[in-house]
Amino acid sequence: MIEWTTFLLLLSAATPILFAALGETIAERAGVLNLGVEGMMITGALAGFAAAHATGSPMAGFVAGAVAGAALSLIFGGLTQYLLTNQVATGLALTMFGLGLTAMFGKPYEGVKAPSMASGPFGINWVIWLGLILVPVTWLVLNRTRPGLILRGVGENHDAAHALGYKVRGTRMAAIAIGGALAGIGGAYVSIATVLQWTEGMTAGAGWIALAIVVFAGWSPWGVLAGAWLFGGVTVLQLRLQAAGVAVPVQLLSMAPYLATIIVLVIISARHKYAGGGGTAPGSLGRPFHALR
Amino acid sequence: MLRLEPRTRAPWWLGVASPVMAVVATMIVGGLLFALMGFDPVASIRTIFWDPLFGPAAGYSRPQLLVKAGPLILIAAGLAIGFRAGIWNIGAEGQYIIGGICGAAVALAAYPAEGFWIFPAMVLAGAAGGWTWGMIPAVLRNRTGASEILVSLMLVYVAQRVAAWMAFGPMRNPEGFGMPGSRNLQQYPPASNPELIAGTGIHWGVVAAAIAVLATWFLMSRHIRGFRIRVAGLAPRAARFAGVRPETLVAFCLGLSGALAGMAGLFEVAGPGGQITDSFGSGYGFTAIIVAFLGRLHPLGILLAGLLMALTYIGGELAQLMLSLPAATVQVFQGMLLFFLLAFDTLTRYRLRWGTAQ
Amino acid sequence: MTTSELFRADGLAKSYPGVRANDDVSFSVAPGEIHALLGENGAGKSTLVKMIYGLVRPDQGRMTLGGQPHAPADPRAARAAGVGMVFQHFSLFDALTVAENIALGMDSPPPRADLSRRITEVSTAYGLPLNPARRIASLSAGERQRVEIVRCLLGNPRLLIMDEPTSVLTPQEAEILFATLRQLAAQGTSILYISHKLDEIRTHCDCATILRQGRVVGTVNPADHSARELAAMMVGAEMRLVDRSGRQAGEVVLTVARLTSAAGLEGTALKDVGFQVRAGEILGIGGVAGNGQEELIAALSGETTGRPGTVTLDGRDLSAEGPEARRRAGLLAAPEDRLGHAAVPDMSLTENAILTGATRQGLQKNGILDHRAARSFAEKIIAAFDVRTPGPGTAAGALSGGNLQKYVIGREILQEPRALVVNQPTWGVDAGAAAAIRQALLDLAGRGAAVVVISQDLDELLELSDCFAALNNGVLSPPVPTEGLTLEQVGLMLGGAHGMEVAHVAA
Amino acid sequence: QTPIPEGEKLKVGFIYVGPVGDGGWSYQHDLGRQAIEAEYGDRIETTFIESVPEGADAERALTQLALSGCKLIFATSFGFMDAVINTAAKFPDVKFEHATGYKRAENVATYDARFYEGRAVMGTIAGRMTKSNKIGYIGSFPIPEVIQGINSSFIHARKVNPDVEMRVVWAYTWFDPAKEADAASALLAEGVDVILQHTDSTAPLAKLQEKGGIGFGQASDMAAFKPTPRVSSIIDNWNPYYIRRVGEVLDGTWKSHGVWLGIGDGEVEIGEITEAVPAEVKAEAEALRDQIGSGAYHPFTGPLNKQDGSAWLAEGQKATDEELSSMNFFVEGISAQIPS
Ligand SMILES: Nc1ncnc2c1ncn2[C@@H]1O[C@H](COP(=O)(O)OP(=O)(O)OP(=O)(O)O)[C@@H](O)[C@H]1O
Ligand SMILES: Nc1ncnc2c1ncn2[C@@H]1O[C@H](COP(=O)(O)OP(=O)(O)OP(=O)(O)O)[C@@H](O)[C@H]1O
Ligand SMILES: [Mg+2]
Ligand SMILES: [Mg+2]
Repeated sequence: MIEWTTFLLLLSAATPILFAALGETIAERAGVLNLGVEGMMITGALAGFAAAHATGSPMAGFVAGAVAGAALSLIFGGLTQYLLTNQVATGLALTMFGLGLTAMFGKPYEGVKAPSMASGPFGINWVIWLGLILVPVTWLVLNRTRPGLILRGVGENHDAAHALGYKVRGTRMAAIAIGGALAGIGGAYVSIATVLQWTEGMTAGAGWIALAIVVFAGWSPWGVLAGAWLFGGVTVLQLRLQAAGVAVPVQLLSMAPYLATIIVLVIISARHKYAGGGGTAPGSLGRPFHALR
Repeated sequence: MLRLEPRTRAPWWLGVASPVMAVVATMIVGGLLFALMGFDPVASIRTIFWDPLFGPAAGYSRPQLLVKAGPLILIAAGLAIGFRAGIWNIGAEGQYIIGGICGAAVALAAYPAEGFWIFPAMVLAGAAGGWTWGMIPAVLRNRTGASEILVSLMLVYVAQRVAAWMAFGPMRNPEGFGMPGSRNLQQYPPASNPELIAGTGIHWGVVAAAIAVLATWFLMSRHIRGFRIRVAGLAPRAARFAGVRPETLVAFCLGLSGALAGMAGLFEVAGPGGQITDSFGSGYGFTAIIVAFLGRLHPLGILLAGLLMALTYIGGELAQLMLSLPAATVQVFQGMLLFFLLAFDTLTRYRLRWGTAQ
Repeated sequence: MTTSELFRADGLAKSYPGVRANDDVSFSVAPGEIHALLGENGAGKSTLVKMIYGLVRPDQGRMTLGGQPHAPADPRAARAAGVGMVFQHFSLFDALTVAENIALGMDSPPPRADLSRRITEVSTAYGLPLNPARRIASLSAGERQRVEIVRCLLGNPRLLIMDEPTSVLTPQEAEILFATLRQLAAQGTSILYISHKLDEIRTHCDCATILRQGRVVGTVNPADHSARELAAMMVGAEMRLVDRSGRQAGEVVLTVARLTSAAGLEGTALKDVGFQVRAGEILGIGGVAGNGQEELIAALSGETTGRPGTVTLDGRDLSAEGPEARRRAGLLAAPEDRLGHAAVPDMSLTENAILTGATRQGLQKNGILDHRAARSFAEKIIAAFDVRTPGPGTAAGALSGGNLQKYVIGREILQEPRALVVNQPTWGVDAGAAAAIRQALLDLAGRGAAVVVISQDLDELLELSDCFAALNNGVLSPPVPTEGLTLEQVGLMLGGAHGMEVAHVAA
Repeated sequence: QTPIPEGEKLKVGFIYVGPVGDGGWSYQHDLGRQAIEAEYGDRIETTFIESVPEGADAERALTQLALSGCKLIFATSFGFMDAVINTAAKFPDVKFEHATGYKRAENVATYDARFYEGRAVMGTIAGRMTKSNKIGYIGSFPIPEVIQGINSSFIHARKVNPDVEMRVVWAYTWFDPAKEADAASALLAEGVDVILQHTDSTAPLAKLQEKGGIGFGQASDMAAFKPTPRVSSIIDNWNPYYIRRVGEVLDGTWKSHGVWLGIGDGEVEIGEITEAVPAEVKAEAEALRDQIGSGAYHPFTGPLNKQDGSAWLAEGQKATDEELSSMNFFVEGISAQIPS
């Protein structure tokens, strides 16, 4: 029984990261390194909360979160794809911008309650279900459909994709927007489903964790699921141990999720390294694309 | 249609003009935003950009610019070297915290001894602490290929928890009624980092920042090592061909930027900050990343960018105080500034052209 | 409309900032014809075919294909009109499989299983067998070439464009390719063929259009002219002959023994490689790309270090030393990839002079750079090797490939090495520049240096080297004197046709 | 000390450690700021700087406030302590009020609230209301104030329900809704049905609303969650103290002091006990509140043992303020550990 409730907690803790990391996986597979996940998540959190509050419908909230995340990501897209700015710096700026913007426009929503959400099958919220379904769907789309193939091609070698007549920038903008939308949903999950309120900075670093998870997932949706569960699991476990009264060094345990992330990252990187080749990072990841006509 | 066309060579003045244009554009868009929120845009911009320098209380805020900019510049100067080489240390915040803790540890261990050696030993300990924290991602990247971006970032969270642990545990002030936080080092003269010239805000951290700017400028533009670092960033294989071992370079860059961040943390804890608390850090390490990019990864640019960033902080506080502008606006402002700078930077690398081809 | 014409270009022109890449280019290609495009580096060949393939839009002029106006907006449109293209630089996706790469080259590929079956069918039918499930990263250069060709063939093109396809193939592989092309031509496909290898054009092409500085200077039947005549038309002047005289082999300078190294990215591990080069001697090492060339030059330049005794220069063991120490000792190298390996594209020529010249040329003292000395060294290279550039402040990436290659080779040669190792010294370089580079290598050997030339161009190796060894799958054959070797013998030393089948000429 | 003449404005500054919208600690202090504005109208003017990190920035923010003409400055977080002392030395004619600190000067007063008094009332309700006999406590940091609160609520829960057990989760934050929500979920999963919190967001209440169980408002009333899960609350009401101290500056009677005010002074308020609580429990809780308020009862009255079983307070003995302000142990019966 305890195990099932713990599992439910884990599912819930993993969901925001899962969405954000799936989105980032799609963007990175298209060759775009967007470090602005945290900024897009927090924007999704606010927009989602505001819409859910205004309409009374959590569903509307998630849609709004997705739209807001995508909108913010397009700033990043415009700068990096059309003005060819450095992706690392632009992503960092996006995070800072998103955090500031939401703190500014979130004032009226402080102290407001979220509408309640119906729970879905097995007492599991339907957004969690959506996240779980999205894992095989993302895998299928990336690996078994033509748009997915083009997206991977663009991420792998943008010059070749361009030479074959594919729209590198267009594909990337789409991937960036999808990444933004999923990060936005992840953020909205925090405000609408986990915390049930809006407060500034409430995503509290989940976006960074999502970025880490993409790498240690080896850019695979299934790996992302495992990573999100691992991270969610460690987070939940340390609280559960405390709550169960087990004498645990709390300080050490509160570091555990981050240390676990590092350890898994190291193990996975080492495996890629010794398997030969530089891991499975998309070949054009983070590189600017510029074609003259 | 507007097109971008690569330049083989940028005119020198563009390097100066692009940050200026970015600041101006930020002022304009920021002003619009303030107007939208119901604040007087002109007064807001003036309070943020002008008053700290020339306003009624400028006598106080001008030296404070140095105090605030010092750690930013010191950290950014180190980060920029790595960024030039394509080594992304995103975890300076953690290195800063650990540097502060290690430096403070020396002081607290020595307490209440007197001795001229205490402060220099603290500086060394701070640098060593930051270096160690920076070497963790370096070693992991060299040994296993783990991304230094993510490892250094995760270590920030770990460092924050170490700081909390220190503040509540081993370093807790025994005379502090059980409240968190170490002894205040400002009140322990052999360990304190005082204002060197009264009223100027200059403390050893500011001096160190100035030295760091000069030293990194020399390294990057006059020294073979800096040359190789640049090669590594532009063409990693060419760097290997020139004799750079990537492992050494990773260790050098992460170690150096870690040590500088650690020193910044030490100067802060021994000076303006005074003590290790559970919230020691307050984001200098992250802001320094922006400073590094704002300064276009050039030491002199970083000097100016650090001062500009300090200006927005202090001006932002003034704007809160005088105009009740919310604190978050400063963050939006800084994000916008960086966006604009990155965008205008494009002009130094590309030429804007109309039409499809001439 | 005449039936003797599949494709026609009329007054095509295309300008880039500062360059007129194509100017009033007109020519036509008949159905079933193998039509060569000839020209120096930068003559405008690639630009011309990119216009036909829809990658670049002409500023002026018209094209027709099969009598219809041909103005493709993008490569898809060109493919739909029946144009296929194999690029000068590989345009493959390393992490994807052969089937995925081919699917990306088609506009409406069949389902996966069907596609795999068709790849297997078509590739065997043309004697270019491929396993659709393999990842590109695991393929050799020859196999990658096959993927590009099969990708085009599956689109059933009427006009097939090939931009320098044979520079990475063994003679046998090139033979098979031509057999395939003949087979296609017999079925009515026209082929537009770009190559710097004049002999191959003379024997296989029906017609050749020669470009010089973006303009057509003539259309000839290549079989009627000697390679020297063709080269003279391209350059607009007589070619120099390479002079091999005046060299005397001296004492052993460079010794490599039991050299073993791990495989680099996409490469092959070296297995027990050994050879000796004497002063004044040139050792040619042939082999198809990906058989350990990258690893060999890395092991010699010091990018990878080895067990003691593996690399010795003048009796001094350099095995454990890095590139800088080896340069100091006199062992220099010039890797194949000039953009990003031998030179930094975003740095000026002066800075690129510092890249390898810092120690030997005294461009630094105690680590402090002497920019003035670097500049004069760069100017010296530019003058001595006739590098066409506005000056040493120009970014290396702004030079054409041939000019940058001259600069890179010149930079190493002017440092007067005891031993020099070069990989692909004239890859993609036009005949004039290639001759100059070869002569400089010969002259260096004449001054008493030991020279190792790694190349895939067998004519070049036979022309330059005193001894020849083949590198195949990481194993180096024992060096044999070049005197009296034939191309066929060399090809067999290189492993023959690498498992390709001789094309079944269509029944 | 001279009164501020009529017609001359007193400028009062505040610095907050969090955003004023945190709905908890800084928010309550800002309500205090608004209360003095309402009370004194034109005679005063207020200004504030929010989200000031503790450390060097605090000293600068305080100095900026002093330079901008503030003659009375409220520094509303413990971590501002040394910054306040330093700034006060530079501005002898400016009066500083520092919340929860222990360093004072001629022009620096300190003030704090006896939150543990309110916790005693919450503990009573919790002990009566729990069905699983497990109550949970979300602690922020292991500092005396929080430890007092845990002990006080546990003592009073045990008093009315000897079978009660206390589960403690340390969140290591004053305000992080996501983390607080996770902590609440972890406690609920452990079978807890009443949660007390010493963190400032409403996230635990929102979790209780979703999953069942009751909780209490903290710092502010958190009335949005009435009548359940929020069945009562413990409110930091700084208004009376702020109004008094501003008045003293205005009439020239301000003096430095260190005060620790509780229910009796109106500084710790018990929010409405809702109908979700049975009437007799409500009456019992209110009686306790009134007894504490009148000084008739002290929440830490012996006999009490420390967690390790050693004696602490003998029968009838009351804990001294010194003991309380450096409290670093749990009382007997709590099985959780104080992390070190
Ligand atoms: N995208 C471009 N932008 C600017 N100039 C270009 C571009 N592409 C080609 N050029 C210039 O156009 C001219 C023709 O180049 P092109 O690539 O067509 O030559 P080529 O005949 O294919 O040479 P090679 O034999 O080396 O392949 C060159 O001078 C080159 O510098
Ligand atoms: N995408 C591009 N943008 C700008 N300039 C380009 C581009 N591509 C090529 N060039 C210019 O074209 C010239 C080199 O063209 P190109 O690569 O065709 O040379 P090349 O002699 O054919 O060498 P290679 O055979 O190695 O390709 C240089 O002047 C370079 O600046
Ligand atoms: Mg070319
Ligand atoms: Mg070409």
